[in-house]
Amino acid sequence: MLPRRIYQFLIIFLLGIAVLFAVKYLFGLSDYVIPSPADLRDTLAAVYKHYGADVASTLSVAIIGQVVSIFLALMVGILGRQTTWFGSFIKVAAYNVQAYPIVAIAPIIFILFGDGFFSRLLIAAMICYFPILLSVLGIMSEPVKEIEHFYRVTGRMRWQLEVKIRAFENLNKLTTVISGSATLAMAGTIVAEFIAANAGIGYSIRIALYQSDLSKILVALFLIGITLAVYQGLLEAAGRMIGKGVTVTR
Amino acid sequence: MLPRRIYQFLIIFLLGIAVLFAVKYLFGLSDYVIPSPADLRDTLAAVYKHYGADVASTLSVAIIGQVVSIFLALMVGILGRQTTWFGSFIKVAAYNVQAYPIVAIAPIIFILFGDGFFSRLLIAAMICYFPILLSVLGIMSEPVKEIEHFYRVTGRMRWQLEVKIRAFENLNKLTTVISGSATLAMAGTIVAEFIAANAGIGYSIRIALYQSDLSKILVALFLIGITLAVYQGLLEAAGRMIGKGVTVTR
Amino acid sequence: AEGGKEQLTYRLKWLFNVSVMGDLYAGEMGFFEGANLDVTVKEGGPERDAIRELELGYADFGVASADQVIRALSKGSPVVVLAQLFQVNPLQWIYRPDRVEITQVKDLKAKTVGVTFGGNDETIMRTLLASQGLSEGDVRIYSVRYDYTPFYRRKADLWPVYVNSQGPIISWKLKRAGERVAFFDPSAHGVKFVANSVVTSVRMVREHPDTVKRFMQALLQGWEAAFKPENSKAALEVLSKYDRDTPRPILEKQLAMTRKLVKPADSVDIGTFDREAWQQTERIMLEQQQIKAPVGVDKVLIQF
Amino acid sequence: MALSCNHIFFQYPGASTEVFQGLSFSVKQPGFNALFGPSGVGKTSLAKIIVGEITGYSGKVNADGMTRLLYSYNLERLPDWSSVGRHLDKITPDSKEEHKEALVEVFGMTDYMGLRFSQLSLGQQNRINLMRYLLQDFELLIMDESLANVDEMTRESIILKIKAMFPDRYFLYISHNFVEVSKFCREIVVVRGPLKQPQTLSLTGIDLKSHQSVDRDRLEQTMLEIMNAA
Amino acid sequence: MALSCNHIFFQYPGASTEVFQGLSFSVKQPGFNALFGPSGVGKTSLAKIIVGEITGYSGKVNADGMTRLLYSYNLERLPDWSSVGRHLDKITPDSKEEHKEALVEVFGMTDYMGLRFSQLSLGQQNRINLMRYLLQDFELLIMDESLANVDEMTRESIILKIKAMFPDRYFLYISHNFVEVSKFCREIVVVRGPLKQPQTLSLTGIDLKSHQSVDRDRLEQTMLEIMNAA
Ligand SMILES: Nc1ncnc2c1ncn2[C@@H]1O[C@H](COP(=O)(O)OP(=O)(O)OP(=O)(O)O)[C@@H](O)[C@H]1O
Ligand SMILES: Nc1ncnc2c1ncn2[C@@H]1O[C@H](COP(=O)(O)OP(=O)(O)OP(=O)(O)O)[C@@H](O)[C@H]1O
Ligand SMILES: [Mg+2]
Ligand SMILES: [Mg+2]
Repeated sequence: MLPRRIYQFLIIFLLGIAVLFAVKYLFGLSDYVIPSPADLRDTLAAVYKHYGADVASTLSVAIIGQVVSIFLALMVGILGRQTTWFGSFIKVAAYNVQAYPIVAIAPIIFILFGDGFFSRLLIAAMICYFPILLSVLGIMSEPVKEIEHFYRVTGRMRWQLEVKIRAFENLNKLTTVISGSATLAMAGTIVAEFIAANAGIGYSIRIALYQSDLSKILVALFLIGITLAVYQGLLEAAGRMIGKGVTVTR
Repeated sequence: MLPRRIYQFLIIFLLGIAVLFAVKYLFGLSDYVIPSPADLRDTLAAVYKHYGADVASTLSVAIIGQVVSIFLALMVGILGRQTTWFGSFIKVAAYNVQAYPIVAIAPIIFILFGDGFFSRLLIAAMICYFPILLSVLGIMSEPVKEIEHFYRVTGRMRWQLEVKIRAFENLNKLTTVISGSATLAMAGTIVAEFIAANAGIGYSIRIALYQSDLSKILVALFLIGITLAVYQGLLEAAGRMIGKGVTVTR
Repeated sequence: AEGGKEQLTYRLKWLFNVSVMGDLYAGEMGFFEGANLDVTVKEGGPERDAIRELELGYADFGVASADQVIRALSKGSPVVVLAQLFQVNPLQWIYRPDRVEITQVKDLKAKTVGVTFGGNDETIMRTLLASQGLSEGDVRIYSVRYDYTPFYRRKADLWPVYVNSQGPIISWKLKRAGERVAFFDPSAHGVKFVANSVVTSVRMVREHPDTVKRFMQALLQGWEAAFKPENSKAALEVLSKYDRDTPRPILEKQLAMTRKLVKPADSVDIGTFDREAWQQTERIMLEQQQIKAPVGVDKVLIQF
Repeated sequence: MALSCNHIFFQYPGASTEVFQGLSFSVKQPGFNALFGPSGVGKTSLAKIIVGEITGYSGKVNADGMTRLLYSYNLERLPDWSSVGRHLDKITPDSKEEHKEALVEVFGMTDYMGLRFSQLSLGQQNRINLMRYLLQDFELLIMDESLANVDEMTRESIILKIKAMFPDRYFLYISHNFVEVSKFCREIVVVRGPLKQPQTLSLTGIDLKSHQSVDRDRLEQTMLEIMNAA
Repeated sequence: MALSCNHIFFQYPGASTEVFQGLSFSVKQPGFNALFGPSGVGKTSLAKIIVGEITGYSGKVNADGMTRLLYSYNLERLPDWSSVGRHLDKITPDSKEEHKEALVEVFGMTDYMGLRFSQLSLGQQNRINLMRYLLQDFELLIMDESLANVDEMTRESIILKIKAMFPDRYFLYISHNFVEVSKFCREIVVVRGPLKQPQTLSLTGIDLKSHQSVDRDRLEQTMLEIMNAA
């Protein structure tokens, strides 16, 4: 499974690069617009260690960010699932926060929380939590009648139980979204690094952008992609295992 | 419903502003760090027309972007639902694209597609499609056995039917995600405008940031929020109507 | 072309603001038309690169900074520089003279200096420090982001700004709070890093020298006219049409400030190459290994 | 304590015909009573009206003195995160521990308590579901085809056990089995199509208890009555 | 054409006991045959093995000359996006149009064809589901409690109609109703717990056709045999 993901990613990446090179040679573009293969190779050799370390550091923040945002999404989703005033209030709040371009609220975040690790984590989590939230909201607001009936009529229904039932019945959907959100956590962390400009691959990308060095950017994209392919693969394997443990003979 | 959304948004926004002012007066921050109420009022009066028009133009692009990304997500979700090699290939591709910080691929997009409307739409759609995709993938990869059984054993199952069945059975979840994704389309469009520096409220935010004018940013956030509250409310009402039309007595 | 006018696209480096005053003026006041050209002036932006667009054919002329040009040359891009718009680089550092006093480079010692990693200001600051034998450890570098909060909140003593466009806005804000500001100008301390210049492709120069000539004449006439004191009202009119978000009094200040950078003296024609500064820019980039080998930027500076 | 419905009129929203047009019936004594009638006549709907799961009807439901009316049906499921045994433990009040053990045995579920719900056969699922309702406090329990997928022998023992264990509760047993209803139920409320008046007829069943044997003739007689009524 | 299972061994993955330990049986002639046995004995499992929905068993299933084996069960649903009538139209081959009309009538569903599946009563749902299977091409149809929630009278007419309409097809009728199975089925395969050997017994039912009347004594005799077998 893991190797498959990786070579699939390689195919995709190479396809992308091939398209770029095709454009380059078709239109006779200089190395400034699209780097030459030699350029790319040299850049890779020159920066892979340092970028690799950057990606690793970004990934580690992303993982924390993902955990935070899963937690956040579950909380908001659970509160927002009700059709009460408060539920819809929470939803309005959660949706609004998402609509704001992060660059616009970043200054406010920095004012409120300083420029430490927390702010960056928050930015990463804010980018990552929303898709999970949407799924959680969808799942949590739909009753599973045949299961819930008993608990409801016997006065046993608590919100925890309700949440548990609905989550459990939609476990596949949840694990799909959660493992998929790793991608978003990564993107979120990179954006945070890009904005806060301090460390990680987002920071390196920013520098490469300032120097309009497309080959560095391509190397960064490559490393991000491959790291994510591995991480994603691991997450999905874990998700499948949970799924199996739970529904071994369903 | 609509008015409720709006005043809930107002409450949230005012709460946010209140926190900012609290911080301002608590720490004695000067007007250039956090604008004074008078500042805000003046800025609002000065720019609301022009920003209002910007937001309207952004919204109109966002709506197109949302339609495109719903379409994209459905397509990828339907292709990626299978556990075949091709399905996982599509998924890997879709996930990878998402992981890349849009700022890093924007130069490539501009190289390949120029800087017209299409590039901006593409950027907006790329930001918006992923959460829908995750949900669609989750929904599409889970069989509805009691319904599908007949079609399968009688050799009647086509992928269109399979998609229809699963979508229909999860209509609530889908409409939640789709109406929620309006938010993301808006954010995506703003980011695209921000990067491509062309028009709309994203462009205005860019200028305000460049001028370090927090009060303008706050006004922009306000207008974005209220517009989105209305749009979102309309979408949800529509979603409910579809739901009702379809499951009137379910 | 049809109607006799040649269609051209001119890609700026940044958003419409005072830094492109002459470009806007030339367009608005009919200078291009006078030269029988139909020029679409396009805004620049953070992810835009005029040199790339020249190669891709999306633009015919553009504005790029000297470091972009040198980098492009080092990667074999067929780019030609037609005019140097800024005689003095507008990238300077703002500070509060009441808190820190910076009269010479050595005064930077132990100060917290805002630097955009990867940006021109980083290159300039490194050069400045090196020129006085200071090492990076002698100052505290603060990573610059999109916003000014760290400077506002005094977490940094110096913060990079574009002195002609952002300078007046920020000075005005701080002045309202009763604070004074000053600017630290690297060029006054011997570091002349060239900023915006007009570029086109080698092919354009070779195949349509006449077009290039007419375009440049019209453009530079526009720039000269925009900064004539008697035209300042008209210039402000044009500027406020494109830069709606800046209040008039600030536009006035920006215009005056920009004049000092593009036309430091009446004797200097706008667009003149400061060849020595270009060579220095190349040297700096070579020293800092931003380019691998000399590119001889001198050869592509073509005065029309 | 008694259960009665008076002049119930009901139509599903959007439906073209009424399900009930002035339906009335009453069950005056506790015991194992039946709600009988052809498929589609409205038994499930009536049950839901009685327990309040359907509103929007006109007429009156009287459940004097009864506060806990439960409705169980054969499509319910238990969550699959633990074995049915653990679920049962969880919802059994301490005071009913003995009840539980007795029920598990009579229901023939002893061997399956370690399995999850989805691992059970249909009839086993039906049984475990019914069992958990029996372990609640209730005055009235409606069993909507709760034993539909259980074999007849097991079903018989279950019914007899329920009757012995809860002599003072009201049951409404919904089933399509003529023999069973005639044999074990006390009052049999036969629901008929909305065009027939009255919409219900009440008959008396044999109400067989454990260790009693059936009077064949009476059984046939009763079955005939029901058949004629429906 | 004949259906037989030989020496089937099967255990659910993760389960502790085997469901089948060398189960064998055969049904040699087309007609309305039954699969009978107590709840949880393995009827559903066996049905799924026959049609190939369960794999991982050992032994051999022979369905010589039969290519279309269908399995239908009582929990199936029809999509709710159109009326059951339209669904039925859609899956009925032109050649079976008449069949369809006849079935709709006998199944007592004429008035309900305009409703959606979720608007039907349980028994109506069962009926519409079974109906669509009958309108397919098949050589063997397993009906797993397909009529469990339908009233006995309707059920009887349905069974008689099926027998009259499809005299040359194989049916395996899974039901818990002694009387019905004895009365209408031709061969009755009684499945017994895994500890009994052999695991199945084959009995002969009365195989009643329309307009025939039951021989009371033979019926009782058959029922007794079944009861003893199980
Ligand atoms: N949600 C609904 N919308 C419209 N009509 C409905 C709905 N539910 C049930 N009906 C109709 O109401 C009638 C009574 O249904 P109900 O389920 O109460 O029957 P029932 O007596 O329980 O039948 P069965 O024995 O088949 O379960 C049926 O004809 C059915 O078509
Ligand atoms: N997925 C499963 N995992 C483990 N055990 C199972 C599973 N499904 C069924 N069983 C067990 O296999 C046995 C046979 O089940 P099956 O559903 O075939 O019975 P059945 O004869 O159809 O019963 P019923 O008449 O109640 O429907 C049961 O004891 C059940 O507990
Ligand atoms: Mg019913
Ligand atoms: Mg079964």
